[in-house]
Amino acid sequence: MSVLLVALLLLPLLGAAALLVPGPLGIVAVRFGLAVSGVVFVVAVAVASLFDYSAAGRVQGTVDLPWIPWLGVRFHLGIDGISLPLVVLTALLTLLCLVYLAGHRPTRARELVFALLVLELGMIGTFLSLDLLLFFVFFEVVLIPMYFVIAVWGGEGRRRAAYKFILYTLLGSAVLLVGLLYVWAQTGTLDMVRLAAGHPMGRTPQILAFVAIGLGLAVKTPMWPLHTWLPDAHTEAPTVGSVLLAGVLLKMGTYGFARVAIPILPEGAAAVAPWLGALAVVGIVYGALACLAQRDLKRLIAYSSVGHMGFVLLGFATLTPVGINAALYGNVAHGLITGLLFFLVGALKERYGTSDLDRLGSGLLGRLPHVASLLTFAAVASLGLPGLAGFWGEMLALQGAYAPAAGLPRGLFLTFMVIGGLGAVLTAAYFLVMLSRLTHGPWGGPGPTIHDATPIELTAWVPLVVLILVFGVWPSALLGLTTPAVQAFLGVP
Amino acid sequence: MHVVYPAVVAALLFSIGVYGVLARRNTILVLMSVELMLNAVNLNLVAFDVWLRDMLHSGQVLTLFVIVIAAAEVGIGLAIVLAVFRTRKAIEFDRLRELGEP
Amino acid sequence: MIVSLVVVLPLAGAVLGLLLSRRPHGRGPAENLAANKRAAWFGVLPTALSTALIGWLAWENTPSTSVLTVIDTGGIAITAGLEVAELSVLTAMLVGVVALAVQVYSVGYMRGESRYPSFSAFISLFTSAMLLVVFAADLLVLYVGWEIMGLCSYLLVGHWWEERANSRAAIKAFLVTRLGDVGFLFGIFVLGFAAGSFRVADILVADIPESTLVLATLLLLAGVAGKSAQVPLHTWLPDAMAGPTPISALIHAATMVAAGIFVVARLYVLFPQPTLDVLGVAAAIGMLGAALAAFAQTDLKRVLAYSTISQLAYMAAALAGGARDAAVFHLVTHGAFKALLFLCAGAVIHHVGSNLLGHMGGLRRPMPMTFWAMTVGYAALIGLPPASGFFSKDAILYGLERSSSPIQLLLYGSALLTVGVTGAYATRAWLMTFFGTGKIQALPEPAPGTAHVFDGREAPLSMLWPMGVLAIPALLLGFTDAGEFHLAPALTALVVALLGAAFVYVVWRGAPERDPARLLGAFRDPCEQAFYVDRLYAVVFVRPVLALARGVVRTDDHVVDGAVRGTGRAAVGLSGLTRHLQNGNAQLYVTGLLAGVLLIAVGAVVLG
Amino acid sequence: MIQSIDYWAIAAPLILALAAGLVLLLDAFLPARPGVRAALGCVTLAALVAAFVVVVAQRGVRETFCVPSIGCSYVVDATTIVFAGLALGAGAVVVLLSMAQLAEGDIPVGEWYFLLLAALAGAVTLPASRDLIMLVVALELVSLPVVALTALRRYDGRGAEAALKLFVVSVVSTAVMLFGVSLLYGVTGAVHLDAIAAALAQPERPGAGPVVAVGAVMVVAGFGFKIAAVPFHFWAADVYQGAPIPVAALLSVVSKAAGFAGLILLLTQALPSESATWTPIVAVLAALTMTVGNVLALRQIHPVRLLAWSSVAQSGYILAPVATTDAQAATAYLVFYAAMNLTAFAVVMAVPHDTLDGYRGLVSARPVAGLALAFALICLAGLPPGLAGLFAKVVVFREVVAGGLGWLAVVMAVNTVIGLYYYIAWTARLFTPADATRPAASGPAWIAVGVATAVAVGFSAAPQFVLATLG
Repeated sequence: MSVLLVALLLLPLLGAAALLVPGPLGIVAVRFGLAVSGVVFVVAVAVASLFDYSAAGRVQGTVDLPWIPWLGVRFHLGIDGISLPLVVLTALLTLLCLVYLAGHRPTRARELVFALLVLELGMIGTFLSLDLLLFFVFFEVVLIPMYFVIAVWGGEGRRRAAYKFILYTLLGSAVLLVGLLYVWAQTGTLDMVRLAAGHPMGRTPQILAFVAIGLGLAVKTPMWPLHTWLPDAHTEAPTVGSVLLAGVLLKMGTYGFARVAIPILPEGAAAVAPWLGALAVVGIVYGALACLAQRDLKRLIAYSSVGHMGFVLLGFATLTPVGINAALYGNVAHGLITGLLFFLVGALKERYGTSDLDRLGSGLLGRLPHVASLLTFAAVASLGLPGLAGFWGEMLALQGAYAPAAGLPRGLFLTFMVIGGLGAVLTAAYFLVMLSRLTHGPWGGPGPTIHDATPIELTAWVPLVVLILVFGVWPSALLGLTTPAVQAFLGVP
Repeated sequence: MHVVYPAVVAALLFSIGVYGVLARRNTILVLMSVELMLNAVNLNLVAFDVWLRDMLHSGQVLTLFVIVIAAAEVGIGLAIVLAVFRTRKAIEFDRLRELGEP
Repeated sequence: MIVSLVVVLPLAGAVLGLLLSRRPHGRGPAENLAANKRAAWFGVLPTALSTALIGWLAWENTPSTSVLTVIDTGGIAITAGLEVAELSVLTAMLVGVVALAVQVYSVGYMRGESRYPSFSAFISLFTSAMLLVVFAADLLVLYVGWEIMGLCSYLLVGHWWEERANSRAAIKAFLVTRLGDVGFLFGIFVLGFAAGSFRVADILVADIPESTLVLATLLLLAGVAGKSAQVPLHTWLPDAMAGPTPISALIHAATMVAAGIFVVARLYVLFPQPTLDVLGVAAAIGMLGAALAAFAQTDLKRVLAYSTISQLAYMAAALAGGARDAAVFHLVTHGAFKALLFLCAGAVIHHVGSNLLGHMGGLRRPMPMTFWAMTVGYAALIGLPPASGFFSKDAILYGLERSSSPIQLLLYGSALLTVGVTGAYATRAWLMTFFGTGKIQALPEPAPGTAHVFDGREAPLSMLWPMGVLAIPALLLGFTDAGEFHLAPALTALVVALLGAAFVYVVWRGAPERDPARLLGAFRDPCEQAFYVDRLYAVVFVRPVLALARGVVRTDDHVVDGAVRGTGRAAVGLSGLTRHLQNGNAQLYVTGLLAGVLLIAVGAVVLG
Repeated sequence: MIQSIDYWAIAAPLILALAAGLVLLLDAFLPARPGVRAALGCVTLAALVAAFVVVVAQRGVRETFCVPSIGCSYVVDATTIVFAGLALGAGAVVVLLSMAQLAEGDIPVGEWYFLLLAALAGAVTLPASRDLIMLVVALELVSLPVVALTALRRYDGRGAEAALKLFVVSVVSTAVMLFGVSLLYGVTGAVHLDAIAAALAQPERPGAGPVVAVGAVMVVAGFGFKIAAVPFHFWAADVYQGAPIPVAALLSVVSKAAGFAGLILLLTQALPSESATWTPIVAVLAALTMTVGNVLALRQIHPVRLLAWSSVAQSGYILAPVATTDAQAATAYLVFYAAMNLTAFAVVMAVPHDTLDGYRGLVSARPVAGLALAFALICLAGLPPGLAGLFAKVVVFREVVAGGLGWLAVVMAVNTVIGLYYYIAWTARLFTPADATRPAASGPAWIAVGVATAVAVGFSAAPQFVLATLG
């Protein structure tokens, strides 16, 4: 198992390195990338199959090699119930992105595939690492490739958006580094597993560390006041960039809460939870309202991510097994649904050259029946319809908020629950308004020959649809994985 | 004689040197005031050496080195002033602004 | 085992209808026809099978529960299971019959429509969701079915989405019910955490303190009000008439709107008196207001929609008064005859090509079958003796007369008044449709939003059969529950109803071509606008939210984003400032240097 | 009493000094043909390599020029080896760069290599000196030749102006430093660093506190000028732009390393008892240096000027851990910084342009130079593909956070973001597609680029070897 984990990291690295070598690979870059990400996905599935589901709480397949003794950094990898779904999600989304690319001749394909493979390396590394600094290194590996994906292949205002993205996220990760090193200065060890087991830090250092680490992760999640980089980054990013940015990069922030912040700093988490909950709930309503008045489709979906991540953070703020399960479930569900949404919107943008709602016209169901019906399916899944993946994340988060952990103010969390519920209604409102403005309405008969979804696009999208349905109908697929791990670090029987 | 007298004289000499560096426009005069500062240091060192009755006389040893350093600096300083004069036909110290911030 | 088959069959039909009906892909007329035929089979067959199975369950009549899995969410577990009880089988039978009737009816109604496959698939999906609600053993599984029904109503009301109004009506329907559902979800949480499990059986038996019960049931009422279009959240139902008539018949007459009443009946033991009073007051107001509104409507379908609101309020009043069985009995009979009325209305609209009563008249002769079916429906609605409505209304009035609830007088009084007004609006609609002079003139090709015109003949056979099938229970259902038939309340109700009907007949007889609604005089317009409740909601809720949304976008751009951009500009500004110190004058550099040394020396001495 | 001299200990500076003399003589007697220029370069390089081998071969602590009761003036220990190795390595790259520079013919070859070797000899002796006199002399030995080097190009107005500025500021700060030394000597009566520390440890001298404080500050000012810390940073941009690029590289790496070595020796060995006074001052200086360096670098268009302000900012990062009295982190960062900065200077030398836009599309036109520069800039910014930069920053952050200077860590975080802006702005230009014609660079510059990049990539791939040598 541990060999497979190392393979998960080595393959993208070797793939990217091979692309760097000037040579014939440039022409078949996309196919080469497809092959590499395919193999990585197969390895991820192999890891999932070899995973011992009965002991999902325990870290499995650990690799523990000394890397920089002077700094005390160890190359410590491992996978458990929390990180397994995210690793498989990352491998899947990267594969689907490259499948999508195979259908579209991107310019400078070699550099784009190089960036995607390095992105995949960074993402999978973040989910696998069990050493604080190794987590930080992989957390930052993602920055440069995503910057170039936005800055080179993006829309008109791409340069400004790319700058804002990389500077904002770097500030976040710099503060995160300060937090991590503060934990290290207090405890003397960088090993997450040992830190999560015993809590040697006092209460106020824990609060300080949680605030620093929380801020760093909140920028990436994004939490409400620190979210302004997301809409710009999404509006300008190319389809593939948006899918990975929304599908996985946001998950690294929330995964940080589940892996680093809450298990290692429980008292800090308990002290800061009400504030985290408040900001999360504001994020839900704020995101929903911002979407209601949005003119651009990609910005709308970016703000919807702010809303959904609000629910995930609310789940974390409750500090109960139900809440954190909800957060992790919402994480994976949001990755699938928003990934599909951005694929569809990207397809629309490539066909019509714009993602502005007014210029896209109406009656899409008549013009592009397949794309429009998939868009309706994704929108409905995103507004949290039961029977689809989005519902369980939100419902369990509200249920967690109804009965938060012992030390937390019950009345406050009840108001969070009510506001979150209203936020869900607003979410339904803006998605339906978007659907009615875009897919419904007159469409004036068969227009110029804009081709509907091509087979390649469908092969990229159908797996996501199937997974959304599977996780909607059969939630214990994921909950069975995360519950033991969450109960393990929350110490709740 | 108490050590404070030479120390005060050295400090005064040093201040005059500093004034010279800041106020004079001609580079050569700036160099001369720097020499003044270095000599103030020598005075200070020798005074402390005598006052401490240092067996190693490190004060005086350092004074010798300072004198050598001062000589070297004057040599290079004047050479550079010559180079500046040859290219710019003027050696006003505060006129040389070509390399300022754009 | 059979019960899970009952639920899964329509779902399978829906999935197959959506995916496989259009093989090979193409939009030409030939492919459309083949696709419609295949979709019809995928729609009708599973529903028929499912109804048959329900029939067998009813005949077998043994309560049983079958649990699929228990989902452990870290907190309170959710049991995905189904439970067969006497009440649920009765309601399921209603759902099955009406759904089958509607599926057959819409084959004819939607002939030649290119999007029929998705239409019939969504109806099957709706049927399976409703059956899931009926047979759910766990409140959260019930909630899942509850929400999927809301989605299906959105998809089906917005079937003719070319017309912006239909799309807006669909959104309104979904959002108002969704608002109610949020309250419903919170109610489930309160109950679940108080009883320690979400299973209905455990909750019914758990001892929960009175105060939490009141809170939980009030929250549940929000969901019920939303789904069953009770007073505060009833505004979406009349607009939902924008959908095709079969949909109105199935969803907005018999099944979905009845789900709310079904849930109250199912958890009736949990409802303490204060909640029932609230329900009673809302029902009383709703009953009378909707009836008056129905009297003033010009559109036939909106008349029936308001009539549904009034009849549902009737059942709610029965529940508030403690007569649970009467309410359930009326639920079933109402489902039957209201679905019948809607199907007949569909046929009439099909015939005339417009929904407005003004365009109808003298249809007695061209459409005899529809005329007799609609007459039976109206008879049941008013409560004339042979029809089932007479018996179920009598049971409710008897229950209300003897109910021990503190607001008994209000309930009984408004019930009697409503019977009178129901008689009035039913007769008015009946007379204006079938009697008086015929007004058939060649109408232009109808806007896509209205039904298609037939050339004067009676509705096709595939539409008449379901009407016939539904007419039978509308007539005979009353006799099945022969039980306690009480002469006194029945007679009073009959007299009041006939009084209302006769009054309208007299007014109509005077001037057949003028609308009897002029009877209301000054009250006509408020009644037609349903007392301006819609406009009130728009002003109080919709417009402020949209304004807030625009405000949020502006602040997000200027304040939050401005702060971020501001830091960037501040950094560049700072660099502009420090630039002046770097103007190339070496003397300035040395001054800076010595000043720095002086500053640090003073700092060191002061600090040290 | 005759002092015994341990020739093995002073072997490295001795080789450099002799080589300097040899080069001067060779230049005098050999005819001025192009072949001779290359030969002199090779001789210098050979001397550097020999000195490097000697330095690396030295194990354990070797002391010489010792006074029996007080202490030794010249001590070679682990940090000295690292600093000397760093200076010699950087010197080798500078020699390669200067071979390309000298090819232009307007610089006298012999004098150039002589001054270069003299400066390197000073840079190697300074980390080993343990008394104030040797410290001062070594510092002057590093500063004056560099001033001369800056002015060596004939008929170059900008070079002369830069040299003059550098000279005046250097001489003034030396004067200030000497005055500080005299005060310290006056108060403690000793010149050896450990003797001074012992003298300052006994608190019996009344009223000596302020004098020691002022003396210490003035001595720190001397080193502050060398590392271009805030109040002493004004000269940096002008001199880097005016001087020839190899000299700018020399200034930004070798003289900075020497400045830090002196500062660390002074603060950690001579004034440990006064740490209560100088730690906050050094912390504030570090914060100011980074901020000013980064902020001013934001608006630069000229590549060398941008690298100048970036090196000022980087010295701010290096200064920060010195404020926590543990200098190993500073040394580690310095080593990484040297490799990254030299790569950047090497590429700027190989592909000279006056504006950043000149570098547009360098990756497509000259892949090796483009990727090397991009890698160096990303390392300087401290982002993952440049692991060397990242771990350097992590080491410094760790020291600052462990030392309890939370506010300084936050200031550093903000500064890394500001810094990232102009690094990424330049890197982005490298990757934008544009096909401007490229002036061809001469051979040695490419070798310099190759060597520097290899060292930087080596540090990124395996940072633990560097950190392990620090012990």
